[in-house]
This record gives sequence, structure tokens and C-alpha cells, in this order.
Amino acid sequence: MTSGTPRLEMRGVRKAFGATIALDGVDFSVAPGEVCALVGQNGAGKSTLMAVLSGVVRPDSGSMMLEGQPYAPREPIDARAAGVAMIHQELSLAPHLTVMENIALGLEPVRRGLLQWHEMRDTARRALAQLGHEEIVPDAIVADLSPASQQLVEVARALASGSRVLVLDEPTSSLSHGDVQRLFELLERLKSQGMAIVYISHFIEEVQAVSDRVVVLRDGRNVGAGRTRDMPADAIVQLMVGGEVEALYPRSPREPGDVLLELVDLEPGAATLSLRRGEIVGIAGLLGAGRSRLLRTIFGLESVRSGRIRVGVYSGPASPAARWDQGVGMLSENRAGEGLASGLSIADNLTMSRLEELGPGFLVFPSRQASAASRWVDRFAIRSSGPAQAVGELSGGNQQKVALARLLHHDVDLLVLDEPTRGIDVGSKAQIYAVLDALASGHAHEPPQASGTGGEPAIVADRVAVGRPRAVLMVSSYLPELLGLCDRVAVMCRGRLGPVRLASEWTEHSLLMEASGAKAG
Amino acid sequence: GGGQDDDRLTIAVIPKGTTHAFWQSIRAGAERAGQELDVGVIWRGPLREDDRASQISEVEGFITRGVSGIVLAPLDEVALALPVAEAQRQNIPVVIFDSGLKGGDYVSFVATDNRKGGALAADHVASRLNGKGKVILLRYAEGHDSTSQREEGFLEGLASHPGIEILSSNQYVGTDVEGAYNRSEAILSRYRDRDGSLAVDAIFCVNESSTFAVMRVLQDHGWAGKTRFVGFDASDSLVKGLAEGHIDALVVQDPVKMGYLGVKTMVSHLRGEPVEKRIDTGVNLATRENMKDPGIHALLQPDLSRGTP
Amino acid sequence: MRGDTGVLLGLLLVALIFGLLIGPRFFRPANLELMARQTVIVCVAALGMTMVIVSGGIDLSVGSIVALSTVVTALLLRMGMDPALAALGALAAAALCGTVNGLLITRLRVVPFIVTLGTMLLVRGAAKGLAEERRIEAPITWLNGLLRTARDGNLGVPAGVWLTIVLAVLVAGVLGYTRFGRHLFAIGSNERTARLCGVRIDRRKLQVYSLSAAFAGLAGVLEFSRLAVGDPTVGVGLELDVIAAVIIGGGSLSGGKGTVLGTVAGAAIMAVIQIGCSQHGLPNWVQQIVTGIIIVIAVALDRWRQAPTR
Amino acid sequence: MRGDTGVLLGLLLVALIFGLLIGPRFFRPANLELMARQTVIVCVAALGMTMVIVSGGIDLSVGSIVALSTVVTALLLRMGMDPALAALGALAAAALCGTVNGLLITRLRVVPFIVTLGTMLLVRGAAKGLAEERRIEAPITWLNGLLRTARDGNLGVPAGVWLTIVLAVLVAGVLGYTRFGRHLFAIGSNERTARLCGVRIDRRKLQVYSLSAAFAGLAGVLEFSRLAVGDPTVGVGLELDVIAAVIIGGGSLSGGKGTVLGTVAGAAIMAVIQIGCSQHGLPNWVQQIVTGIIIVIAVALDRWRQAPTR
Ligand SMILES: Nc1ncnc2c1ncn2[C@@H]1O[C@H](COP(=O)(O)OP(=O)(O)OP(=O)(O)O)[C@@H](O)[C@H]1O
Ligand SMILES: Nc1ncnc2c1ncn2[C@@H]1O[C@H](COP(=O)(O)OP(=O)(O)OP(=O)(O)O)[C@@H](O)[C@H]1O
Ligand SMILES: [Mg+2]
Ligand SMILES: [Mg+2]
Repeated sequence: MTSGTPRLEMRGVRKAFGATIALDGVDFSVAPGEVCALVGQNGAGKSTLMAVLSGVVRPDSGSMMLEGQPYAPREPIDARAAGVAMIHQELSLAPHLTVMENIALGLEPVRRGLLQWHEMRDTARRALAQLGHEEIVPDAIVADLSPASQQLVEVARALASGSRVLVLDEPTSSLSHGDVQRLFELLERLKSQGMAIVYISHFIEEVQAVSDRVVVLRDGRNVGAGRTRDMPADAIVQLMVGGEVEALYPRSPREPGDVLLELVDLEPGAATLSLRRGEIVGIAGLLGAGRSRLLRTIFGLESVRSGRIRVGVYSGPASPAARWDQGVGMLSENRAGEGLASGLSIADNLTMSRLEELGPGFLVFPSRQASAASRWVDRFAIRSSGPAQAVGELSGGNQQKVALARLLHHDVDLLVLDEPTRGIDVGSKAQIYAVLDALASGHAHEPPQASGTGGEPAIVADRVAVGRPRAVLMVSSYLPELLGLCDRVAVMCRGRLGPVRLASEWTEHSLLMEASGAKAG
Repeated sequence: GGGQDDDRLTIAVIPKGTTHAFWQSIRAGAERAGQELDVGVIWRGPLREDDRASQISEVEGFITRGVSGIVLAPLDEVALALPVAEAQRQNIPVVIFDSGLKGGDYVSFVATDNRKGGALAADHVASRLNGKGKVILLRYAEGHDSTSQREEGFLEGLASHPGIEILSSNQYVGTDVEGAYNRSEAILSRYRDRDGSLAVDAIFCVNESSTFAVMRVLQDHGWAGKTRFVGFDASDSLVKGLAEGHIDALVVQDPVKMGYLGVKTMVSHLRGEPVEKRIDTGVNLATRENMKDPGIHALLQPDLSRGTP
Repeated sequence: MRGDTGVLLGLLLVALIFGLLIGPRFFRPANLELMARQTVIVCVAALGMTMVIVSGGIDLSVGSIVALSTVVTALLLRMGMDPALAALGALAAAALCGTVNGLLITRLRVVPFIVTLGTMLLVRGAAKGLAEERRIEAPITWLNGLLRTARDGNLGVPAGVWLTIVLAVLVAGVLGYTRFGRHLFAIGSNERTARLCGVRIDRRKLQVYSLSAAFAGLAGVLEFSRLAVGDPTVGVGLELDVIAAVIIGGGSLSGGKGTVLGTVAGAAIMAVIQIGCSQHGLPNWVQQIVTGIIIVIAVALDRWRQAPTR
Repeated sequence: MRGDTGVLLGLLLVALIFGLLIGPRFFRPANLELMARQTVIVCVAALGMTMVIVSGGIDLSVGSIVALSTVVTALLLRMGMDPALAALGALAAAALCGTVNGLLITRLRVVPFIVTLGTMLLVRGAAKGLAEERRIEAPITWLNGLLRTARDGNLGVPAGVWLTIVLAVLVAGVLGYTRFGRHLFAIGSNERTARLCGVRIDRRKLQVYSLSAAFAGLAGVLEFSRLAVGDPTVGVGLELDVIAAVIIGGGSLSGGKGTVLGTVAGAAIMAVIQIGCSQHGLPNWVQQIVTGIIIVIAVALDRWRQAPTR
């Protein structure tokens, strides 16, 4: 426990974006040597609060104190200069620059007008070593790194700037299990050195493992706070969603039907797999194992090197356009870069793959587009001002729902999902699990979110999936959801897909062992 | 004329461009006539110099505005014929100057005899070279009536001198000084001897901007004065070049007179007096020897004051 | 959402200013028609450019294509071809240039700026070569009346202006209400997303560059209608005017944004300034300064109106 | 990493082709010097443009600034000012234009394309107004010798060429080894990130546009040195040449990429083509076609070489 004045204190912070009130008088504080977790549903206002803290967004009202002094950053540089370091939810790196330049960006060492490359390299090396990742070369170009390494570079930047307050906004969303452990050890160390740390995450286990205190936001307001050890997981979740979440992983009876996807020795991926209607098959693996590449190859976004691939009655490789026609839809892991066109409206994004039935012939009527979209906005409880709102203005979780709804609008038979719940809150996760279960089984069941005070309509799973069962192939780095939701699971390791086994034959431990290549059988 | 707001005549004078000294002299002449005859003169070049479409827009604008008459130096003998015919239909008379126009929808044509200008240059070159030598003709730009007549006049004039070899006559140097400098430098460099001197006996340029650009090239390479260089039109720098011997001769028109007569003819026509269909404003050859003669001097350094002389 | 309110206000403002300066005769029908007539060439080319810019591309070759189109029309007419066929021939030649643009962009994966910079020179050279470096005279036909004021019929508005209006409505429809149009927005907004969603990007790009060039070809036919000669040197720098019209009208060079109404208003603003300055008797250089300032102000107003409150 | 190998190979190739066509005299020192001299003006302006393009911007006003700079130099010389001071005055006027660009871009948040399109017109108008729409004659001074071949001293290379080389080295140093330079790359690569990391974006942009304009001003002084007059109509369309030089040299219009060596080679390629075609006696239109094709091929080769293997 800490004593004295908090290092950072925010009082009555309000911020509205047009009609959306993102923050409605939020209080928040964090003390030196404390890890304070900030949790809440998608769109609760967590990122906005931190944007206010780091000078990216100016609040409409409210005050901030940093070590007892009034603090009002006008630009991000003011926050950095005051010792507030931030790891943003969306990757923010300059892809053309080297690792060390990204780490030093804004605070480059200069002597007599010239950059001190050696100093820069040393700083970068030290920060990366602190993370246990000496293998990332300071001179490498960031664009050439894998997403996981890029995330690590961002963490290193926050460490290297010598800050007093460190904010991590979902830092683990693309980190591997081992890296998460290392990050936690590091946070412990920084804490003992007196750093004040704000930790934002949708993973309650992480919050419980790392934080001293939890602050819960809902709809831009404080709805609860307390010492972590006094707050069991259900209590946190209950505060977040304003009600109870039952049966996180629902499971209706599923009856496997005809084979929808068959892979034989497909390269890249060395994949042999067959997927039937009415099945959910999961793929586990460490970051960079090649799971995304396998999915992209199946979907025609990358070329098949060898092997056989068959979708329904169609064999052989095909373009993404042809895959959609064959009843296959894909959800990308890279939401901002590939999954969604952030400048376009929800309606445009949702209907992009299938404009055919929105008007006669080659015509598309915007009104039909909007009404088709608003159906999904309602069913998925997407927090927005309507189907005409630009996707870029939604919170991360709501964006993910738009991306997933596209597949349902297209009414595909085979869903290829890459990290479908990345950055999504518990409540929404439960909803998405319910949808996937309903899709696979072809049966409706009770909406998972019962009596809610949050006022948000639940995804109405029974109306999402009527009729025939579908097949789902999903990649996830979150093992509980693979084990909870899938019928069968395979592990990918170093670019090779292992055998597919029943989910009940796996445990988290055995999955991890196999994924790291240390399996014993 | 069209719907005028007051009784004073308003005459629009539309040159091909505005920056050449030649057009400045035209302007001075036109405005002098305006003062003398008490008519309003509006001077407006095309927005993009040497752009036919832009000049057509100007003519159309003045037709719609309803000026009393238009005095025009057409950038193209065909393209400007349609708007001029349109002006005629709207009862706005047009006087053409400097360059010709197809068809006869105009009141009068006030210009130099350009072919004769080219021939004057050819005769001068032939006599200076004693009928023997290598000559380059640098053309101006594609599709310009007045300059292509000068080019043809020059080539016709030299055709009667079998001893004169024409090294190059198909290169256009373009309408801007900068481009003309680059292109002529590249063309001339081809005829550079091992010792750096120029293996060309005479060069002819057909307008002021290209003459100026080529003079600069000759000066920069130390070729000036060593090659017979004949240009067209006058400006301060060209006259200086003539005096220093960097230019051998200049074919000079009388732009002040052209501008003056253009407006005067229009006013006469508007006042119901008969006017001639073709008015020649004369062309002369200025050399170092005759440049001090009062007649030639007035052409080389015209009096640009706007008032009555 | 609507990116074109700003530019419409700007147009109104500019027209009012000149109306005050010049007096009511600025708004006489003959003058309005003059503005319409002087806008159409930029306008028609800008309709095609709007589609290109919406898809995140750019086409610098339109000025040269306009020149080529005037040359081809003149050559075909001189060969004694029917005027309608000659115009079609010019459109076909222009569309071919656009197809070359599209093929280079999609096959060689070179950015549109460079490809069309290259074809800008190439097509200009081809036009000059075809015309043997001079302008081509052609017999006067009804083509030359396209932009002439019809004293009877047509409600006193030249046929070319009607044609432009019809085309503008068509293009607006295509952008807003067809799969092709929505795909252009998708590609311009995020090409990778469009690909993921099964949009056939290469095909769409090929189509949009061909279409844009065909519009430039039509602009060339209209230009020929005014010039009455095939002029290989016409339209130098026209591409900048055309692009400016689209951008003033709310289009974004990074793609995904642009409206036909905005583009037309953008082109109209420039025509109003030109005619206003000319009729007020301002010298060219004043006109250039005024145009420059107004372009910046129009777009600034628009951005400021849309700026997020922060 | 290196985006300029392709363009260097391209330069070599083009030079070889013309060497074969024209014979060894194409490579005589006098001819090489001619090429160097004809490259410098585009080159100097392109050095500034490289920085702008690296930062993800664009500057269409350079052509007009060159014109303004020749006019200012001539006017100051005519007032009897010392040539060095006159040149400085021109640089200052040019830098001022750049500062206006920068202020408009950062304060009004209008995209650089529009702002500089506006100032392109504005500055051109101002140059014409200053010069009263005519060419300003000025006394001949040592300024006019800057691009003259020195027969003695200077190793036979004009002072202006030396100046350009020194500046190129300087700019390369600035881009690679100073905070300013790396910030430009960061801004061009990801402006949001640069802002989040505390790069003062507005200040950097102001600096880069002023600097780019100052380079254009210097190009104007060199232009004046050749023309010996202040010509407000000079440099129309120059901006496209300058941008093309940067892009051929490996720069990217979406920012974050560009090298000085590449830019210089890009400018040289265009000069070689121009001079080669002229000296081979090819008509202008063939030259334009060749330039167009080579621009596309040079960039295509480069992209193809760098393409990821998939
Ligand atoms: N720039 C913006 N313009 C309009 N609305 C915005 C903007 N940024 C955020 N919002 C809105 O503010 C609300 C809070 O968003 P915020 O990103 O803070 O949520 P979050 O708690 O971080 O959610 P997540 O867990 O999904 O990241 C959301 O409703 C979002 O749509
Ligand atoms: N941009 C890149 N440049 C170079 N190598 C890359 C890049 N992206 C991925 N890789 C490599 O390609 C291989 C497969 O990566 P892929 O993204 O498919 O893995 P993954 O298991 O899906 O990981 P993730 O969970 O991050 O998506 C890995 O070896 C990875 O390091
Ligand atoms: Mg967030
Ligand atoms: Mg992946």
C-alpha cells in the first residue's frame, strides 16, 4: 500500500465528441509504487481518459494534478516532458524508421546539432534488454518486424523515456504468453522503483495478477473502485457490465454435417485438416507461428505454394472475391490496417462484401444499405450514433463487432476468424461466443446477458443464426476461449500445423507445451 | 456596339501575351490612341500566355460584357475565327493585328509583312556570308501564323543561295525564355568544335524571347560575336547586344504604330469612316551600323509614354 | 458527412462579391451562360477525376488527353468522317490512353502519380507526333456548335452545357448508387479492406482510369468544338485546374472522399473568379492572386466547419 | 533500405543508350558539364522538395517562387544593390512565401496540395504584379557568371554546379544526421505517432516549407543567372519536373521515403534524356514520349526490385 499524495490525480474530467459523451465527470488517481487497473466495457471511456492524461485530447472540463502541481498538457510533448509515458491501444510506430529511432522519437540525443547514434543505440538496447528481448536489433526497420516485436518496441519506448507515470492501454493484445509474464515481472520492478502505473486490459486474470487497485468505468462514469485483492473476478465483471454474465462459453448440441473445408498438406502451414458444418475448430500457437498466414492462404490473400485445398465443392486456390462467392468469410486480425475502412460508415463497412441484394441489378440503394446495417447494429449492440457514423469514431471493441457482423450480413457458411475477440470486453466476448455457438449449432438459445442495468441490448443470438449450421475456423491466442468454445483444436508451431484433437483432450498446459515445441508426445 | 453603360467607346485590346517588350510597345501605342481619340482601352492578355483556349475565353468574356470593339492579336488563325465570327454576329467589330486570321469577319488587319521580315534576314545573312556557310534556323513554336511566316520567308530567301547549307531547321525552341535557353543550348552544343568554338556561321531566331535566350547562350559560351546572329524584334537587352556586337542584326517591326493603328482603325470604323482592309506597319533591318539613325533608333527604343507624343 | 456544403457556400460568396463589384449585369442570363460555357471543359474532365480521386488515385494525364482528343477529332473530320463518328473515335483514343494508365498502375504496381506523369508526357508527345507538330485544321461541322448559344430551342443553353449536366447527374448516381461507385469509395478508403471484402481491385482501377480518360476525351471534343482545330499544345496544366476543382469540392487526395456536386461547384468557383476579374477589368496577375486566395479560403472554411471539436 | 539503387542503374542505362546512339562525343567533358549545368536548377529546387516529400507533404508553388525570385533579384539589381545582397533579398522573399505555405498548412489545417496550389497562383500573380507584367532587365554582374563555364580555376566546372554539390551533401547530412531530418521522416512515416511522441509537428512543417521555398529561391537566382532578366513567366510547370525528380529518385508521395542521391540522379536522368534527344536531332515530341516511358520504367524497375517475394 502507498501513502502520501497520489502522483497523479484527475477530478471531474468531462469530454464529449459531438453527441457522444465519452467521459462524464471521471475521477481517477494513482500513487507512486502502485499499479492501478482501469477496466470497463468497450467504449466505457478508458482510452479517452488516458488521451486526456497524455495531452492528445483536451478535456471539456475537469482538473488534473501531477505530484500536487496543476497539470494541463496542451500537446503530447508536454505530457512526455512531465514524465507521463504512454503505450497506446493502437500501434503507434513510424514504420520507415529503425527500432532505435522509434524508441528515441521526440527525445533524440543531440550534440552540436548532430544526432548521437551510439547513445541512441545504447538506450534502445538497454530498454529492449529490460524486456528480455535482446534479439530485436536496434538498427532494424520497424516495418520488417512482426506485430509482436512492434508491440515490444512500443513498450521499450515508454521505458526509455524515464517516466514517472506509465500508462499501458491493452499492451498484451498481441504479446505471447512468455512476453506477458516478462512484462509483469518488469512492472513489479518498476513499481518497486516508485513508478505509478496505469494498466488497461480486458483480461480480468491479468488485472488480478498485476494490479493493486481496480477502477471501473461504465458509460464514462466511475462505477466502482477498490483494492484488487478485495474484488473477485465476478464482482469486477458485474460492475463493468452492470449485471451478471452467465455461461461465458455456451454450448448447444452441435451435429457435424458435410465437410466444408479440406486441407491436405497445404503449404505454407503444412496443414492437413477437415472442417465440417456444425463444428468450431480452433488453432492455437505462439505469436509468429504462422497461423495468420495459414488463414490468409486459405482465403486467397496469399498464394498457395503446394498442397490441396477444397472449399465445399470447389477445389484449388481462389481469390478473396471467389471465396466470398463460395460462402467463406474472413475476419482479419489487423482491424485498423485491413479489417475496416475507418473513413467509411458502419453501413458501408458492413455491406462491402455483399452489395448485390441492396438494389436491382448493379444498383445499390443507400437506404437499404442503412437498414441492413442498422439491423446488425441493433443485434450486436454496437454503440454508435447510427449506421452512418464513421467506423473510425467507434471504440475498438465496437469496431470489431462491425467487422464480425460483415460475415453475418454476407450469410457465409464458413467463418475464418483471426483473433476474433482481440480487444473486446468480457460482456461483448460472451455475446460473440453466443453468436458463434448459435452459428455452429444452428440452434437458438437464450441471450447470454440477462437482467442488465447497463441498458444495452444484448446480441440476440437466436435471430442471428436461423436455419442451417455453419462451420467456424478460428485462430486465437487466448487459450480459455479455444478450450471453452471449440469442438476440436490444433496447435501451430514454427509454421507447421499439428494434429487436430478434441478440445477435451487438451489443457491450457498441454497447449502451451505443444505450441512452444516442447511437447512430449 | 453592344449594351454600353455610357456613351464613351470601350475598346478591348487582347495581345498574345504581356511580358515581351513587343507587347509593351503595342500597349503604349494602343493607349496613346485611346487618349488621343478619347476612348476607353482595356488591355488584357490571355491568362495563360500562348494558350489558344485561354484567349478564346477572353474574347468570349468581352463579347458577353459588350464592349464597343475588340482589337485582337490572334494566337491561332483558325481557332480564333469562331469567336470573332460570334462577335460579328453580336455586332461587335473586330480589328486583327500582328497575326492573321482565316476568314474575313474582321474590319481590318494591321500587321507587319512577316514573310518579308524573314526574307530581309535571309538576304542579310547571305550577303554577310558571301553566299557560303552553315546556317541554323531555330523555330519558335508549333502553329503560330506570324512566326511560321518569318521562318518560311527566311528559308525561301536562302533557297536561292546554293552555297549555304542549312544544318538544322526542324527544332522548335518554345515560347518561354527558359525552355528556349535549354533547348538552344543543347542544339548548339552539337555543333561545338574540339576547341570549344561553334562550327556554325549564322543563326536566325524568329521572335524576341528566343532571340534573347539564344543571345544568352552565345554569351555564356563565349560564342557571341563570333557567329552571325540575326534576331527578330527589339528589347533593351537585345539593343545592348546589338551595340556590343553580340547580335549581328535585328529585324524590327513597329509595334507602337501597330497598337496605335489598331485602336485608331477600330475607332474610325465605329465612327462610320471607311478603313482599309490591310494595313502594313512596315519592317526594317537594324544593324550596328544603322542603329543610330533616327528612324531605326525609334524602332529599337520606342517612346513608351502613354500620352500624345 | 456532406463534404460539399462548404464549397457551395464559397461559390455563393464569390458570386456575391463579384455581383456587388460589377453590378446586376453580372447575373444577366448571358453572363451566367458564359460562365456555364467556360466551366464545362474543366467540369467534364473533373467528373472523371472525381471518380479517380475517390478511389485514392490521381490522373495527371488529362490535359494531354484533351489535346490528343482534339487532334484525333480534327484528323478524323479531315478524313471526311461523320462528326459523331469522329467524336466517338476521339473518345475511344482517349479511353485507350486511360486503359494504358490502368494497366501500368495495376500490372507494374507503380503509383498513379508517376504512371500518369509518364503518360502525360507520352500522350502529349503522341498528340504532337500525330499532328506533325502543328495544329490540324478541320471543316466546320455541328460539333463546333456544341458550346455555341442556341438562340432557339434548348432553352437558350448550349447543347454542351446540357450534356455536362446530364453527365454530372449520371456520375453522381454511379458514385452513390452503384456497386462500382461504392467499390471506388471502399478502395480509396482502405485498399486492403476492399481486397479482403472481395472487391476486384485491379479490375475496378482499370475501369476507373479508362472512364476518367474517356471523360477527358469528351472534354477534348468540347475543346475542339471551341477551337475548331486539333491543337496538340492545348490543355497544358489543365490537370491542375481539374484536380483543384475536385479538391475544392471536398475530395481528398488520400481517397475515399469526393462528391459530384462539390466538384461542379469547385469548377464553377474558378470560372466565376475568372470571368468576374475579367469583367471588372482586373489585370491577370490580380486575378491569379484572387484565385489563389479563394482556393485556400474555400477549402479552409470547409475543413474548419468539419473540424472535430477539440 | 536504399531506395536509390534503381534510379542510379536507370541513369546509367539511359546514358549508355544515348552514348551508343550519339557516339563518344556524348561523354566529352564539355557535354557532361552541359548536363550538369542544365540539371542544377531542377536539382536545387528538388533538394528542398525532397525534404518536403519525406515529411509527407508536397509543394506545388516552387515554379512560381522561382519566377518571383528572378524578378526580385532583377529589381534589386536595378536599384543598384550589390549582387550578393540582391540574391539574399530574393532568397528572403522566397523563404517568406514558404513560411506563408507553412502557416496556412499548420494553422488552417488545409492539405499541402491545396495550400501550395493556391500559393502557386498567388505567388505567380505577385511576381507578375511586381514586374508589371513584363520582363525586368538588369545590369550584368558576376551573378550571371554562376553557371558560366570557368575556363580557368574551379576545375573547369561552373560555380553554380559546385554550389549545388555542396548543398546536396548538406541536405543529405541534415536528413540523415540531425533531429530535424529524422523528425521529417517520422512525420512522413506516421504523423500521429510523431505527434504522440512529442515531435512539434507544426514547427517542423513551418521549417520545412520555408526551407524548401528558400531552395526554390536559390534555383530562381540560378535561373536569373542564366537569363539575366527577371521573368515572371519563367518556371511554369517546373514543379512537376521537380516532383518527378524526387519520385524517380525513390521518394514516396505518402511520405517517409526519399534520398538526396536518388533525387539528384532523378534530375540527371531527365536532363540526359533532354540533351540526348536534342543532340540526336529527335523532334520534341519524340523526346516527350521517351521521357514519359523512361519515367515509368525507372520507377517500375525500382518497385519491382524492392517487391517482397510473394
Ligand atoms: N475521436 C472520436 N470521435 C467521436 N467519438 C469518439 C472519439 N474517440 C472516442 N469516441 C467515443 O468515445 C467513447 C469512449 O471511447 P474509448 O475509446 O475511450 O473507449 P475504451 O474504453 O477505450 O474502449 P475499448 O475497450 O473498446 O478500447 C466511445 O463511445 C467512442 O465511440
Ligand atoms: N511484416 C513481416 N515481415 C517479416 N516477417 C513477418 C512479418 N509478419 C510476419 N512475419 C513472419 O511470418 C511468420 C508467420 O507470421 P503470422 O503473422 O502468420 O503468425 P501468427 O501465428 O499468426 O502470429 P500472430 O498471432 O501475430 O498473427 C512468422 O515467422 C513471422 O515472424
Ligand atoms: Mg480503448
Ligand atoms: Mg496472427
